[in-house]
Amino acid sequence: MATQADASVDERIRTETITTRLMKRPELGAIGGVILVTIFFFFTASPAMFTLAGIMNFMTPAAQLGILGIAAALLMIGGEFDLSIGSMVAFAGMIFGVLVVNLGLPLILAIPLTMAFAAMVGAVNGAIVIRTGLPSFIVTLAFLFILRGASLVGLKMFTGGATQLRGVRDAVAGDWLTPLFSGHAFGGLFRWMAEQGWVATLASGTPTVPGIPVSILWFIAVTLVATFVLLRTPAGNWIFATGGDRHAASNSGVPVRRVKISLFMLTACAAALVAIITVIDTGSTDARRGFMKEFEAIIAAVIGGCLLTGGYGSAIGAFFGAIIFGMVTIGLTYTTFDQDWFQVFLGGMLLLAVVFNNAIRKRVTGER
Amino acid sequence: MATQADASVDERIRTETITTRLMKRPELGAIGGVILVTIFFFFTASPAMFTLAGIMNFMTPAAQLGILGIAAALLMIGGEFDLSIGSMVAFAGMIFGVLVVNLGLPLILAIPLTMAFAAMVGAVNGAIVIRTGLPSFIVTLAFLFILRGASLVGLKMFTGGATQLRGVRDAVAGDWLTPLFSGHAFGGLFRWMAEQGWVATLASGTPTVPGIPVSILWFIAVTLVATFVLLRTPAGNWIFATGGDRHAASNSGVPVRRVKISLFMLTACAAALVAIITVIDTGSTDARRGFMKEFEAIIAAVIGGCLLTGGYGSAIGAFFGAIIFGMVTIGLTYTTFDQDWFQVFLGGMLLLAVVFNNAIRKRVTGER
Amino acid sequence: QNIIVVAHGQANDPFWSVVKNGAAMAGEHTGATVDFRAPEIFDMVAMGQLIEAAVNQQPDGIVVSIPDADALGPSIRRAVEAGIPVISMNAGADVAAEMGALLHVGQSEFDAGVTAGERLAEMGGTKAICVNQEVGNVSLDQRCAGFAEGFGNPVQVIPTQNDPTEVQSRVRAALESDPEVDTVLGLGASLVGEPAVAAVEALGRDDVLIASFDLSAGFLEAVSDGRAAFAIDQQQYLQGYLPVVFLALHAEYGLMPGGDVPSGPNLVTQDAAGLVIDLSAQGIR
Amino acid sequence: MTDPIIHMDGIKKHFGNVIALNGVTFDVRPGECHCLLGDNGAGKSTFIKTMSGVHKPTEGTITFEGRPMQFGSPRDAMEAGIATVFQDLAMIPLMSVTRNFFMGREPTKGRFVKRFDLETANRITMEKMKSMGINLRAPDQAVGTLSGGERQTVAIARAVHFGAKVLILDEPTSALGVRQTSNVLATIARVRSQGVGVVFISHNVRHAMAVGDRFTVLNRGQTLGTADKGHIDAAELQDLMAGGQEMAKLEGSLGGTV
Amino acid sequence: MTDPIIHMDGIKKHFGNVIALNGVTFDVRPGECHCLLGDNGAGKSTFIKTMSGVHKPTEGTITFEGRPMQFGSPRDAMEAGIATVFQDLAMIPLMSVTRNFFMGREPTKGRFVKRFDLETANRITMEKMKSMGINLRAPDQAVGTLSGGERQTVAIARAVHFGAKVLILDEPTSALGVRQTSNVLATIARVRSQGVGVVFISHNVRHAMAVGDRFTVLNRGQTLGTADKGHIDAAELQDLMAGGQEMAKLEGSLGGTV
Ligand SMILES: Nc1ncnc2c1ncn2[C@@H]1O[C@H](COP(=O)(O)OP(=O)(O)OP(=O)(O)O)[C@@H](O)[C@H]1O
Ligand SMILES: Nc1ncnc2c1ncn2[C@@H]1O[C@H](COP(=O)(O)OP(=O)(O)OP(=O)(O)O)[C@@H](O)[C@H]1O
Ligand SMILES: [Mg+2]
Ligand SMILES: [Mg+2]
Repeated sequence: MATQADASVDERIRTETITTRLMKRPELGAIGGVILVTIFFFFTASPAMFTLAGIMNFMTPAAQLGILGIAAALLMIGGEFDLSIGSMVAFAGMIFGVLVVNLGLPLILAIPLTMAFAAMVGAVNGAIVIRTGLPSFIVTLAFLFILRGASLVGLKMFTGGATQLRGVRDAVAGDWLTPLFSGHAFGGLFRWMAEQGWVATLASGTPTVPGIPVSILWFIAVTLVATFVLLRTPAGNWIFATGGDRHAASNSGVPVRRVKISLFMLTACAAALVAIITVIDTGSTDARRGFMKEFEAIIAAVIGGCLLTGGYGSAIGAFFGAIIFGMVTIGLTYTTFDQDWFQVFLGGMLLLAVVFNNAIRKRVTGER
Repeated sequence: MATQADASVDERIRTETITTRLMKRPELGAIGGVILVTIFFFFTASPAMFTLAGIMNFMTPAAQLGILGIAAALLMIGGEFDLSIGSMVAFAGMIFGVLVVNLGLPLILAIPLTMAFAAMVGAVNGAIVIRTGLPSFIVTLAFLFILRGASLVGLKMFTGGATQLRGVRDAVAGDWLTPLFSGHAFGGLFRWMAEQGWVATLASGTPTVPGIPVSILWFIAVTLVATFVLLRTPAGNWIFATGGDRHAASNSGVPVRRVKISLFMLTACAAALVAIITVIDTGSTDARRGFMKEFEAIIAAVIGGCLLTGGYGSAIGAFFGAIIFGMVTIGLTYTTFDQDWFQVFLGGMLLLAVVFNNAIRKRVTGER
Repeated sequence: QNIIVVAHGQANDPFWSVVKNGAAMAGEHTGATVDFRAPEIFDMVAMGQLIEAAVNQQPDGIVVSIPDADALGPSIRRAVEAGIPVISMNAGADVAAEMGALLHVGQSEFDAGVTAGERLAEMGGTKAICVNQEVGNVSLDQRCAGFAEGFGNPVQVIPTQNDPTEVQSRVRAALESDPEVDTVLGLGASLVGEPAVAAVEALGRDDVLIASFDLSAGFLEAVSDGRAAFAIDQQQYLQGYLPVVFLALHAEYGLMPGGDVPSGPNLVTQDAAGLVIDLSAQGIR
Repeated sequence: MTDPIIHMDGIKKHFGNVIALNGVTFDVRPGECHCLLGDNGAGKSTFIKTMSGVHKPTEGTITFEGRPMQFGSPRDAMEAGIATVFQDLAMIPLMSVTRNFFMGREPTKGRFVKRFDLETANRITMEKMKSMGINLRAPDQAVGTLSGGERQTVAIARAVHFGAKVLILDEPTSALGVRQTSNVLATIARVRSQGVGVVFISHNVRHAMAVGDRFTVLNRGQTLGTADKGHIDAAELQDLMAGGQEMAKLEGSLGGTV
Repeated sequence: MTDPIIHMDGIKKHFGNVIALNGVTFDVRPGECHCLLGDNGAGKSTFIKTMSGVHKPTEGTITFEGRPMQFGSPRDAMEAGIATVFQDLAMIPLMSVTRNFFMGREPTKGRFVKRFDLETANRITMEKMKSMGINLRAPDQAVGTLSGGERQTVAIARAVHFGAKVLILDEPTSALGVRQTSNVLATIARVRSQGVGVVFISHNVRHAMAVGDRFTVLNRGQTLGTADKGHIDAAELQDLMAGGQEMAKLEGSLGGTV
């Protein structure tokens, strides 16, 4: 009487196309926004924006934001926030600067020490959140202030009164690790391409794009690793579970505390990485580095489809979220719009991009 | 065989003291923090802080923050965020300034018009959140930028290029509604008290405290109304339900959409109220008014015990949260700590206050 | 003695940290206790409240900056009413006297902007961008407005956030999208001036004039190398130092100079830059 | 035979590529208890959610008291007189029992300002819970700290209190103790005798047989048919509910009906 | 008689001013099914949560395999070999069936980098679900979109898969269809015969009688006593479970046992 089901062909499932399957993935939702923003600037911005040089130009800030955004995304998927990462950029920058300039340590020591400092602060954040059961929003907010203040005090102490510590570029100039954290990669390739005439050159004959800024490579690497961890490792499963419902996760045997503390340490280390890259790149650090970056990181993660309530999101989404944010902030300078309207456009474009993402995904998955 | 239960004396309940019962209320949790902060400043700050003038001095910013904080708390209890309230303070201030200065409207028209503008923007926020199903975080974030930008553009347009609009105080000077929104109440009483020598006077003979700033009265009024609505009306029940679980609430017949849109309109109006009070008080408005106030409002609500996930919190909690925040920010100027350490202290005090709240509540309720 | 300084710029702002250093040094020299207070963000409402808090403590003198006379007026008048001597600095030269301040130490932001504009126009600038890292902060807006007036040629304001990487990208974008732009004015040396120099270098253009308000060691180096035109120095150390000294002397001997003290503007050009680098790195210039 | 209060015809419901309902027809008459039975995942809950305004059907028509009807929201359905106990109970864990009980339909007092009459609400809640066999400690206990059965009882008591014309119960007895179960079954019998139409979903054949007047069986999103009381026995029904697939070897000790 | 695997003695548990357990003693032996019965709110779930490391007892001792034991977290309990189906199932709605199934104990592959072996996991999930009588559409469906019974089956299949020494089932059959119920009861019989100790909570006397070896009844946080199979009949047991209070007048048609 009942229709016996065959496992392979279930009459309770409609067939769906590959596009539909792909678009269902949270990772890919944010692509719609990138496309929309690209089209918008394609018609409104100066063509310089989409030359190789122009792309590198907006990708560099996007990459620095993105590294933070992906870490923030992992933490948000795990159900917590870290509002202290912006201040951590300043703090870790200060530590790093002092280590290489004042103490003259080589990078091979300075970088691990900086990371260790950051991880320790992250662990403290996490431990307080777990011990007290307070929302991480308020705990890390306290550290937002504390670390920002500590950077100022520290900088003044080590420079004898200024808020800027400089001389980093000279201090690391000869270090064999420097090329990993600053400058451009594949310089030879680009020079060769310039000689072939494939890449535009400056008047002096050097290519307009001397290579791919290493921060972009770090950005891509972080995205790939984070995606792999989230989707293909037990740790990823634990992160989703912890953020989805910490009691259910804990009852099922997920080591919720360990997951959360690790995530806090991870975001702090991501902030330290950004600090190291920017400090070496600019050659200096100051007390206002990373100001408001905590919010931009959360914005990137949310544009990329992370839920603020935890348990849902993706690293690739945050990747595209950071690119959207970077494109919009830098892109408007390429247009002829009155720059007073900058924030209005920024807000409008962000809204459009996420609404568009959302509309496409709903249409494709047939929700509602 | 089974012990038959008597409804009035249930053997499954331990007796508890009245203090325990009181401390369990989320409203009262934040009191612990207020006490701790008071004790701290009692020992470290100049005695001027706890004179009448000193108290009014830290209560005024607390009041302005608190009005926003309570609105933010209601919205958070209802499960949403509004990141645009800070910008809304600037925007509503600009609208209000233009109405009274450029158009010369009396307050009886200018205030309702400003409120109507704000409510409209709030409704748009709410409608977008509900229509698209996007998180309110990202939607109102777009409005954070849009309104901030619009204030800048508007101010430049109406002042012919400046980002500051002045002359509001003169424009509203004779208006009969002005005393409701600016200056001090009970001035006569305080003068009389000064004559009696109960209140300190300045060299010129006027009392150091000319009266209670009206913003404090508004703050108290808003707290009382919000508490009444939350705890004693059907609307309050709907707000808790909507924030607790919007599907469950909707399935039980709560008009979830209506609740959310009303809450967005309410927060926008609270921002407009703060804008009107501060614009009349300072006599001017500028494009950076209310900067970061959205976060401070959320901070006040969270210190006061609101959950970021919605469905839990109280208006009185946000009241105390705002007072804690106001006391700490202003209070540090009464101490002799170096300003460089300001943020470190601010963060530390916030953390201490909330940890203390929490510890007390746990101890009292015997949780865990 | 006890002197309180209330400023509108934060202690971690490179410009204001110099002011604060000046005030602290004056405190050391005169033996007065100096407290420096500032709101955490540019916020006139909060600043008014800080002045009130200062009045409540009945110090021997208050030093304030007055970026918005309407908003701060009542609080300053209250200080005067309470018999506390007030000196204004940095912003508010035009209104200081009518508020009851004894004198003003500083320089009008607008005038400094005009000076910079005139100088850059003289040096051959024809089209400029003014990079503002905090649009809506009235003193910064005035710098751009003054610059536009002094420059006389088209000026575009580029708003940015507090991030050197972003500033660099945006300056580069502005230069690329409009090749006619040949002048860049930054409103802060470390945050805008240095990245602007980097952006211009990355573009390989050597015809762009770069100038910046305030000093930073890195930017001064660029000036002395000829990669940047000049830095505009208000000698803000004086804005912190002098008022405190004046108030201390006033409290002790009743002394007070007879008029305002202009602390700037002072353009630091290639020949002078090398001399001030070290002072800048110590937070004195 | 009386006209049905609500008649659902050819209801289909798709979620993306999942077909949950594939043409289901069903009606409820006043004063009867119509049991909706079927295997896990057959689509029972999806179906009654369509009936109570939570889901909009992908296809199919709903007729309420003779007129075609489209419920825009659960609130519309409630106002039309349909009250539902959802399988997930639709409770807010952080809110008190009373507040959950009256959520969306709070009693008010006061002439000018309509206040939530908490005293009345508390009283009614305690009473109704007691009549279902649960002695609450206090009406302001958070629902999240109630035991599973206590929570289910709140949902049932609430629906019974507000169910004016149709009362829908989705596995109401699943977490209940024996005493509470017999109370619920007795309650169903009582409201039915007052002319309310009851839709009762259960996996327990004995409970269904005890109170049901008609039995409709769903299988894999489709109706297997409707039988009247007396025209079908427990064993047959159980066979239908299992979707015709063979059962594990334990039946003997369970005496035929699980 | 074999020694008990786990022995709980005089367990008390207070939540603030609420007394949920007031001295409960209980043990489980290998290869037996010990039924824990009682009225709604009696404290059954609280008790088994204490046993599986979720709650720390306010008072009382736990002895595991002869040694005193304090489980710091559910993970500790799982590692000791205790697997639990909680009444609220402990599932993450947004995650897929497979990910929920293996949550906390993921199978890995790869030599250097331990990857989550999703293929194996998917295969096992589909198999185990099928053996419980549920044909899943796909292993990557989100648990939140499963029907109530499907979801419960995932939780049971998971616990059975990982239950090495003790398997605790808190009302596992409440949302299950007839076919799935008999599968679960058969599964209990099977694992019991493999020497696993089973704790089975149910409100259904018939299910308890079908698989139980011993029966402990809780009432208002206290033990009413333990009886062996054969020393008690269904009607007596039912009476004890109701806490001795009288039942509504519908029993006749239900034939004595609900
Ligand atoms: N939102 C949804 N998205 C995708 N599939 C869904 C959704 N809701 C339900 N389903 C699927 O539809 C089918 C029917 O579910 P439904 O909850 O109606 O079953 P049920 O008959 O109530 O079963 P049970 O007796 O277990 O409660 C299930 O197979 C379920 O997986
Ligand atoms: N966290 C808590 N806070 C306060 N009271 C609680 C808490 N958890 C449980 N209780 C109370 O303890 C009692 C026992 O609950 P428990 O969930 O153990 O009952 P149960 O025997 O499992 O009932 P059911 O058969 O309905 O599932 C209940 O009356 C409940 O209200
Ligand atoms: Mg169901
Ligand atoms: Mg239970």
